[in-house]
Amino acid sequence: MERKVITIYHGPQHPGITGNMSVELDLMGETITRARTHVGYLHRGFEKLIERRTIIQAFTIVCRICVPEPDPNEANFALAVERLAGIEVSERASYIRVMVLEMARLGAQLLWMAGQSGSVGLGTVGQWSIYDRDLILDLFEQLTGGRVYHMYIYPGGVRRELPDGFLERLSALLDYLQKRLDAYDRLFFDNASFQKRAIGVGVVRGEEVLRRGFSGQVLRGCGFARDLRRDNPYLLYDQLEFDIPTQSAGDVYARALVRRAEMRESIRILRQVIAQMPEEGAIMQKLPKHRKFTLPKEDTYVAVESARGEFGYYMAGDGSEMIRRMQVKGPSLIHAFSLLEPLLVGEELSNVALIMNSLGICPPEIER
Amino acid sequence: MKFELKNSLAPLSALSKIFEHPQTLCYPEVKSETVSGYRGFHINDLSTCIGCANCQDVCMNEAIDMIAIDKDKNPKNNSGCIPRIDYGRCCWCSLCTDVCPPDSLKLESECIWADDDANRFLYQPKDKPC
Amino acid sequence: MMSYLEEHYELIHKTPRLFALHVTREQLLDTLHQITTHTSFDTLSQLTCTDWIEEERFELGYMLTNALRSHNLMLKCSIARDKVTMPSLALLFAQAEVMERELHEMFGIGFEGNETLYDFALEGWCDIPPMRREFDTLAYVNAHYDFREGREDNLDVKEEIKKRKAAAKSAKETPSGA
Amino acid sequence: MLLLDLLLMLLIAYGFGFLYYGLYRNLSARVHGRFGPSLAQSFSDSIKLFVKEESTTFGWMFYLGPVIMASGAVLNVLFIPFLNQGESLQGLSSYGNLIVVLYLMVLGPLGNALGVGSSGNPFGVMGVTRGLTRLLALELPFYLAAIGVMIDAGSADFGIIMQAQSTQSNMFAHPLLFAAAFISFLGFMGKSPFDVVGAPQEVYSGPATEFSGKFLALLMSQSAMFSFAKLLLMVNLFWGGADHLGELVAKTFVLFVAATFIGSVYARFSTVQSVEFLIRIPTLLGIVGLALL
Repeated sequence: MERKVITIYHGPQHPGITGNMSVELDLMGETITRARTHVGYLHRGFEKLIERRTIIQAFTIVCRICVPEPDPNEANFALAVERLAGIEVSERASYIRVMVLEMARLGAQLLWMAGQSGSVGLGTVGQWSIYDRDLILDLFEQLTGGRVYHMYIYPGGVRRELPDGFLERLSALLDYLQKRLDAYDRLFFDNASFQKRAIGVGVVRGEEVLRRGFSGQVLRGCGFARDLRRDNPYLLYDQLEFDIPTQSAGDVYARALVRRAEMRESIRILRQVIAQMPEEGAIMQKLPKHRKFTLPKEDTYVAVESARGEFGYYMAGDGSEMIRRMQVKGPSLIHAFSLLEPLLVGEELSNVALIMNSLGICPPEIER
Repeated sequence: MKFELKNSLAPLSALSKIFEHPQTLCYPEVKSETVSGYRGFHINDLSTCIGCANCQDVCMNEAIDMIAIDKDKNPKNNSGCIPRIDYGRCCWCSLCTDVCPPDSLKLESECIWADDDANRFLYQPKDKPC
Repeated sequence: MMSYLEEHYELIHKTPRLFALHVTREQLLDTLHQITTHTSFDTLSQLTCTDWIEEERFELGYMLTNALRSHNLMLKCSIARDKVTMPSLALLFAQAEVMERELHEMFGIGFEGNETLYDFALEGWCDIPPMRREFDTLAYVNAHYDFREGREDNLDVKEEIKKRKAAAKSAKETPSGA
Repeated sequence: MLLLDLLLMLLIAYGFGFLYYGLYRNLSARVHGRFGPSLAQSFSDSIKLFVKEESTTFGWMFYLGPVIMASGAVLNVLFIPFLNQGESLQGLSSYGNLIVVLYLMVLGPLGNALGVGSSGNPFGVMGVTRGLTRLLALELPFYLAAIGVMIDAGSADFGIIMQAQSTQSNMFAHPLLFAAAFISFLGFMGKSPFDVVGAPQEVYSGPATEFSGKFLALLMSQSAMFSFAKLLLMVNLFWGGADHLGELVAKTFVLFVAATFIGSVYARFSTVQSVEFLIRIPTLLGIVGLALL
């Protein structure tokens, strides 16, 4: 019997897609026989724009590369410029950066939780976690003056001093979130209906995954404890204690469990940062010739671990005030193309959003 | 695969939320507290603005125009110009306030402006001492 | 793992965990093959391209990572800007396919053996590849978009200061003359 | 007189249907930690849509879908008596019985399939297919429970079924049958974990994707009235019906709140999983319940 194959576009206007991208699906019934990812609905040409801006002007763009978690971009940009220019950052500024990065990671995980639960129609979790993320954004607002785009981690340090009583408020928020995480366990992670949907779906497995350049929860969900904070430490992560949670099943549920444990680790890191942060110290190393700051003709590569995987920046200076080339590599580029496309084949239409969310695919960083 | 009864019933504990007061704000009636240092609209203290156009130079979005003012409030304003910002282009990075030599240009907490004509979004910063 | 690289190649130590290596276009596949078999640098994590227009060359960077994700090695390969084809790595690394596709679109570099070099982010783009240095973003924007109306009263501050100084001067001169 | 009675029944079903829909939005908002919209919102949505124009057209067959669905819902409301005694609000129940109602419950989805199919929207068709697949699995446990109730009362007539429960309601007399019917009822109400038909993350709004204006309003109204009919059916079959309107409201409300709350804390099953689940657990409960009669 000949069965008819229909082609549909899952996105860019679809509640089940993670941002402005689309997956072209060939369906036989509800089973996917072929998937192709399309991007380009959000291309803003940041890499090109950066080439004709001075370094401090370029700094304000990079946070827009990833909406759910902008700070790894700022950190990457600052780290790359500092490495090229040979600038040392004070210990206090480094601690503040770690704090900002971990707060952003926690916020990004809560946002992921909203997306992941939404993809299985469990809207309650999303409503809760977006509220809890908002509490983190409130703190960001006090610290940086902005809720989503912080533009805070600056080459040479951070832009503003901590407001009065900030660490106490952060500490109180961590206590609150710790309690909330138990509620999320009951409603979401341990929920039998979510387990039924997530276990055994979107399985990534085998030694091969290391060679294919995957990162983040995809690796940790199939048993490889890879985390750049530990493997290739930046800032002060080598002085902080934290575990790298792993799971072995490699499916959507394993990745969810990894993220659940990572939220607790983030809280643990933040508590250490609060305890260890030096009270005095400069937060900013002034850039020489601030507005006409130049980079030598050299290149470098820096990478940080974002909430979804490895974020790498290649940066080349050419002796002028502009950056010759800055190329961004987010985890999504590989995940959305060379992982998602084969992974979707044979799955049901109802699992597309589920898998896509669990891989942490975020189009803005594919088409910077 | 084993699904425990506990995992099937535990989600019902979430229903205790209905006995709590909702967390959201009823927006127009109740507003969230404004934060000092929020990157909202611009204010410019004309008594100290020197019209140096540093803000215009640093703005990567070319959002700032320097326009002439009728009467000089500040004798140190050499050019007789003050900044005006195109809010269709501004990204509120606050670099302009960072590079302002007399610190006259600032951002305030106010941040709401609705209009039906996009061409009206040329913002003259309020003259407020900071 | 480092000893093999030190022995066989001229390794540039950029930082304790980042190395670079210059290869020619012809050596690339062979070198990659040697490195992936003899060392633990067996993952391609990024494919970069820098346009050195004044030197008439593109510099491609093949960023390799080891399985432990602790060290990075960059293979740098310069190619002429006009002779723009490279061998594809799609058979060696599955993820290279999409990276090459992006560079093909943004720089116009051809990759022999990659079957997927169709549109990536742009659609129906007929202009020169946009990430090349000779593509002028500002000119493109000015040709395609308008500035918002009502911004014509923008003044050049330096001119204004000059004018004011001249006015002040003449104002000074006038009373002294009178 | 009968005509006035029928009109009143429809008005009550329409009013309470939308009132419950508004309450649903409020109650689930409370579970979310939000305030939720005012109760008038769902009424004004419906009225607003009725005065709007459609933005798409796919021929008359397409419009027939909501009409058939609406007539199915209206007939359902009319054939189920609202009260277990008296003359008023009995509707056409003397002309039909439980079997007619069970038959009419399937009419809507089938009609909808005809209409949506002609739109050619793959998501609409997928939604309909999902709906029909799930319907097969939903009917099995519900019919088992209904058969049990009929056997117990010795009749398919609503009046007799309700009268038989005057000492002890069927919910306590036959808890297994009630459980089977209740789980299936959750599915009929389109609540999680069985809300596969209009799952937005998968098939947009499913069958409703292409509808707009008056026909969307018709779909909304019929779904509100149909929900009320299903609540009525459950109350009549297992809770002994209601003596007066106040009791009716109380009983349907309790049932409705239970469905809402359960729907807001479980994740959606995939189509296959929901069919599998429905065929396994509630059907098994129904069979055991029947055997125990």
